[in-house]
Amino acid sequence: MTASTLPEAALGVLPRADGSAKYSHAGYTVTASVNGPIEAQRRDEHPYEAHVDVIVRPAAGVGGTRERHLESILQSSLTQIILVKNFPRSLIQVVLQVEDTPENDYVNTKLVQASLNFAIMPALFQTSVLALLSAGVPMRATAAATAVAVVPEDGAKKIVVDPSPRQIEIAQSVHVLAFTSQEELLLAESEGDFTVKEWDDVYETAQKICCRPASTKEGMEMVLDEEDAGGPDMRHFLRSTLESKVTADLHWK
Amino acid sequence: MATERPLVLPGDVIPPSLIPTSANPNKKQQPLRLGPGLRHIPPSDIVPTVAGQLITVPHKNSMWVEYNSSRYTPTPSDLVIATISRSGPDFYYASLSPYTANATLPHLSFEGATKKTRPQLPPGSLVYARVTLANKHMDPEIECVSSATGKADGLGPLKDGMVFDISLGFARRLLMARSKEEGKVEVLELLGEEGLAFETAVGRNGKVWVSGASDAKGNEGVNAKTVVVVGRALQETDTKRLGVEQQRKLVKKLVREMR
Amino acid sequence: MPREAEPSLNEREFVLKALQENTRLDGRELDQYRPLELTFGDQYGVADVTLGKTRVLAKASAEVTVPYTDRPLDGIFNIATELSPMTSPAFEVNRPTETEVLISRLLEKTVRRSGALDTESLCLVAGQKCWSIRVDVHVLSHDGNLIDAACFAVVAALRHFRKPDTSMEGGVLTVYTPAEREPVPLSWLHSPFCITWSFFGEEGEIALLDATWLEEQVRVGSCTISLNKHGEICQIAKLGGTPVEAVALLQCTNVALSRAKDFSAFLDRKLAEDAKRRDKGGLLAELSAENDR
Amino acid sequence: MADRRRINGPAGATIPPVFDEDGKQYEHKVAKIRDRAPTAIRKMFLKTGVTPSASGSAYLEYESSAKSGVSGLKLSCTVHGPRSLPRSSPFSPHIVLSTHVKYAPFATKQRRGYLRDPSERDLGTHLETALRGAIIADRWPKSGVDIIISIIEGDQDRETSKFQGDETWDMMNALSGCITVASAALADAGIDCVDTVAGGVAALVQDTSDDSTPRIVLDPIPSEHEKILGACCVAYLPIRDEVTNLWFKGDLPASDIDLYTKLVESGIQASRNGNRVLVECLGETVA
Amino acid sequence: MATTSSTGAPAAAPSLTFTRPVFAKLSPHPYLLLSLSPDESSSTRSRRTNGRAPHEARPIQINTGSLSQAHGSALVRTGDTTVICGVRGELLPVTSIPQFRPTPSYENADDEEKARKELKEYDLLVPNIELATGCAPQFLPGVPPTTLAQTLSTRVYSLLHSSGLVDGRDLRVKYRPVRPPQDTEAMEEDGQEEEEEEEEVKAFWVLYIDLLFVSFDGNPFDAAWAAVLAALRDTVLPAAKWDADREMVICTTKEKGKKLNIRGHPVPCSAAVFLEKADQQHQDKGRHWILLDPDRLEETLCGEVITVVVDCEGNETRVRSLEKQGGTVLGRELIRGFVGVAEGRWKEVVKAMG
Repeated sequence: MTASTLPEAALGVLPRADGSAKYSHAGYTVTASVNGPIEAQRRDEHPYEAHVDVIVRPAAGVGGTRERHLESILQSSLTQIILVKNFPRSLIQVVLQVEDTPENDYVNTKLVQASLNFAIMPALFQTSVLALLSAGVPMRATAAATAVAVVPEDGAKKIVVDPSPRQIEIAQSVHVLAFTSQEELLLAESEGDFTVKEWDDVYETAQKICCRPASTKEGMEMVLDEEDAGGPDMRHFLRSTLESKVTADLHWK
Repeated sequence: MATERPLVLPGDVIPPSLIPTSANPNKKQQPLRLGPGLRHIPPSDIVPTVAGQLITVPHKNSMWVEYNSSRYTPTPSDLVIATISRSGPDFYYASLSPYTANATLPHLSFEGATKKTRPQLPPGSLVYARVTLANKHMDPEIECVSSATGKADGLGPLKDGMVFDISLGFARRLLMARSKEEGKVEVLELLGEEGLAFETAVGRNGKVWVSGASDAKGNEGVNAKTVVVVGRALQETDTKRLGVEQQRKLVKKLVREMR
Repeated sequence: MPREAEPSLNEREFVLKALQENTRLDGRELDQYRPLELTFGDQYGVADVTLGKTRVLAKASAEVTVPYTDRPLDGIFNIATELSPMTSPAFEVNRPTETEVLISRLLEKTVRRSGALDTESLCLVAGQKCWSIRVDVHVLSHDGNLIDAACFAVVAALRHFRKPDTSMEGGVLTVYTPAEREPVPLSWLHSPFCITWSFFGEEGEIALLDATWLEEQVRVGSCTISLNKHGEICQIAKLGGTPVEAVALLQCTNVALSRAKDFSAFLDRKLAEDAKRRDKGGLLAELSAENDR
Repeated sequence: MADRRRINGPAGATIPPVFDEDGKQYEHKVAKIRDRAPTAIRKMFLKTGVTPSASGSAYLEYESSAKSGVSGLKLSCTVHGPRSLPRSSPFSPHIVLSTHVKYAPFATKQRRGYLRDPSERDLGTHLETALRGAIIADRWPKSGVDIIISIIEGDQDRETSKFQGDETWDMMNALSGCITVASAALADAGIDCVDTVAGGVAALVQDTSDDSTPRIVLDPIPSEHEKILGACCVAYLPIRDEVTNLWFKGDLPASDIDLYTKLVESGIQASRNGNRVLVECLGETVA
Repeated sequence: MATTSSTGAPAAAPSLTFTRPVFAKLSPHPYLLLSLSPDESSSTRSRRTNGRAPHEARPIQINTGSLSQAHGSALVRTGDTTVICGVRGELLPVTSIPQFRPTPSYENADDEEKARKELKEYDLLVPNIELATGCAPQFLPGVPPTTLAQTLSTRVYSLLHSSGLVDGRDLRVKYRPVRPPQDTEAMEEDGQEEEEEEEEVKAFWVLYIDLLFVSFDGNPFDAAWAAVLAALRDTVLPAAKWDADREMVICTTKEKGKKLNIRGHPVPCSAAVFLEKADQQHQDKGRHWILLDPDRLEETLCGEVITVVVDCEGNETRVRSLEKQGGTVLGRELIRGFVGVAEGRWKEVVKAMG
């Protein structure tokens, strides 16, 4: 299937969870539920702050070591933006259910795979942030992530945003970066073979996507024009998604 | 309108222009009061912690973020509907929201309660109570009698009837002094006008208790249907985010179905 | 994990009282289902089913593997039901609850043992290679009647699913990637559905369909009937609870049949719509694949 | 079903390499004959404090004999505790020992899984009895101590034990090593013992080289002998002259009645040697 | 919420009366903070509680080949972190690979690339890390692998594949069907030379890479990977050939085994960020220290961690992996700088590897 170029999201899709979000972009579809602050089990009860519990569930097959790794990465990142100190001894639980992943038509998918799939990180990351916002969990800032690949193209090297599985296969290096809305680098994961210079360029691209300065209406159209060039504008996307949610919630105001 | 109540996301920078500086100098400077959804970072930053609309009331010199959520965090003097989960030597342990620590309710904090006369509440009973103590380091405490007056003021065990879950935002609207004007909720009035006899109690923890009017004959039959209609009216108004006009339509429809 | 919240006495009493007046909290008739919705994913074999506030996602997948030694001529077919904390914080990962065990057992009986999927057609090289078909059931939101929803999702996912095409030349098996050959559907024999009745009252005299979570917490017994549109019954499960009149149960079965017919008609329609949608989509995918090369 | 908490590798079973020499092996087995005197035991290297964060720890290594392919036993032991027992567990007037012996996956010829197999559990139980007799248990009521041993390299030959079949002989050597190293670790942890317990192995072997008359040897290496008739592993407290654990296996010719006692005595002798090394090592650390 | 000042200064006062270990146990954060920020008056330089300077790593020792049962092995010791790695090859006949394809769908890719895909597709590399050896009080046996153990295994696995350390062609066991009887000689070759078109792959070596921590004092990944790298470089697989008659792979000790050719020297370098304020929720973070090669205590006190894997063999430093998470201190500049630190570490480790 062809991957959508623009991210789509819906909030509050799970009526019985405190907060929830469904997010799909670049062929990935993820649904997240957030419950909390709720009572923590004794074993992960922390006297001074809330324990953030992240669970990643693959669409097919049972989760394995790879999911545990993704979870630990997300957990350490989300703990940074959630105001955990506000809810001592409690638990904030984020469950991420992968629904759809882009298929690589050139390989038959194996069910159990230990190898890390970087490209899915942004989807997981965005979905959890959206779900947290929809649950109204107090946060220090919002954040957004993106995946970038350096792909060799007739001699030269090309930076590709939201690479397809096929592109990742031939890429020299794959990178995932996440920034807070205060433009701090929150997460950086890279693998492959690259130089500091290349990483710099990647950084630039990612930063442009994650924290483009809040743009006015006409500015926004301009953004849309250069979509293919710079990739989507995550910050604006986040804001507009929340805008609709909040105005709907407060329709009576 | 957006200019008055701008959308804020966690960590956004609030332009100083929006931060009220005490309106009239002749009245002595009162401190800036921050409501929910905001935090103060020394020295002078005020930062939103949730996504919502930033409300500022210059003459009260206060500001907060208006938002809707579904997980209740207890705050003193909130009215809540609690479910008794068990009884200890001196306390009842009551749940305010699922999966959270129980609140404690002293056996004697009921109107005119003594060791002998105190109400015996089996697990699963409902009480209408007020939050007396709530801070993040301790489990909340609630009471069913005003410690000041010693009167119940409508607090206490809730007999019969049914509880319906609603969003915290909607509960707040229902509890507003002028819920019709400020909160834009008319359902209850409308249902009353339709001649339905019922009583309600709204808990800030996203619960509303509805019971058929306890008329002398206690004609149960009528009540059950009535209660269901009231409950559905409330829930649909909440979830479908109905405006006053739609509420009117809804009520008409439901009442028709009922009769 | 925090325990599941029990409904208050008031709720228990009221639900019952209302039912005695043929009134349900959401105003439904006793034998009326909540609105059933079904959407297919971009990939083959992903079915998203909602039943009121209950939501279940089923995903089918295929893998070439080695057949069980005792069944060299059969493929492998599994249904995995694992309730995550997403369903409710009361569920813990890797800690099967009674609900979970119950669902997986009923799905097993209904879909697998009733031979809905022709497992012999999954055999590739006798005793050496076969397809292993797996359906993962994910409960996203739990507001009662998980079984009926889950069963419908599983059947929908399997009928929508396509597995890679294969060929045998000179004892050499080739599994083609989607780029090489269009995947092929499973050989499907019949579509069973679960219809679950819940019973209330001292003698369980009140029976209703598609109970909500609250109703399930209050009911005195339940009975799940699995059958296809031809009225062939795969299994009936009434696991304890208050005894129910045999005659009443017969009545339940009759109603169940008409529901099963509705379900199967609904599913057929949805599959047809999706097929139409894909006809173009498939072509596009092909083209884009060309570009990638 | 595959362990979802580990990386499992290919679905199809993998086969350990098969060598074309196998099978012919038996003939020139006699070539690698025991070059030590029957009463001599291999050199041992013992060191305490290899795991600083543990309450006590020790590392034991047997000198690998001249022949290539024969590896010396390598053991690492950590002791955690004494610490208070979890609330759930019942009251105990004395210290509760929990011993845990695990072969590393690469320790033996056949790759070991990560889950403990029966033989490893046996070793654990033997070790526990051996130590229980040495520890002054009632000095630590309501408390427990964990003794964990990783067998980094088993005392085993690449080719053999397919022929002798039985792995018990190797296990006996492993056990005696476990006892000695654990004893050192306990001392390092400062857990009071009545005496330093050490393990020793003696076996009754039969070799064509010495006109196949059965003879008793200390600290045997199975691969150096054609036939092992019987063997025993003793845990022995030299000062008190007590045996805390005795493990005997095999069948002895009925002809000689006190052969059994001889065997056990030589086992004790082996353990004395082990003990000498132990005390030496501890002496160094104390000094 | 504890204000930042109250966590820092007052707790420092009683430190004079406590012994160091007691102080460390009671309030580790102030303990480390105090030692890192000596008062200006004294001339003492900023030191960690383990006596190291912030950018000082522990010396690393590497011994290889000490295990005789494994085909390759290494023991790595950095400070009080000790890990043993054993590599063992087992054979996987293609017949027992269900999804095996003689001519995979990616013919266009060159043979090397093909081999690389085989490694992944057929799971020929199987690394696992065992922490539950009592190597530290929190790692007792009898429990399933902790999240840490699983994460480490995954990281090793990913780096093994992404760095292309192992040449997949080394793991193939090939066989050339014999047509005329006279070139039986060809059978003897273990299929390393070029005329591969007639040859067919009959089996693969699967490398089980098992890591066992003997002692744990922080920074497990650097030690673990160093062990993997050293062990693989030490690995010699027995000479193996396909026996057509017995339909199986036969190894021999007569011919000398095949040494794996390991590509490059990717070496990881990890650090943790220690914040002056225990409460990280404020924007202004106050001072921070980047602690290279953190020990157990430091790891418990630091949220943000970074690992950079570099290979400086070529004229230009190549970064093979970069992982940074759990904080917002390390921005673009600091990370750039840290790559420089990693280069320094690379020299030390490669030297130790000899």
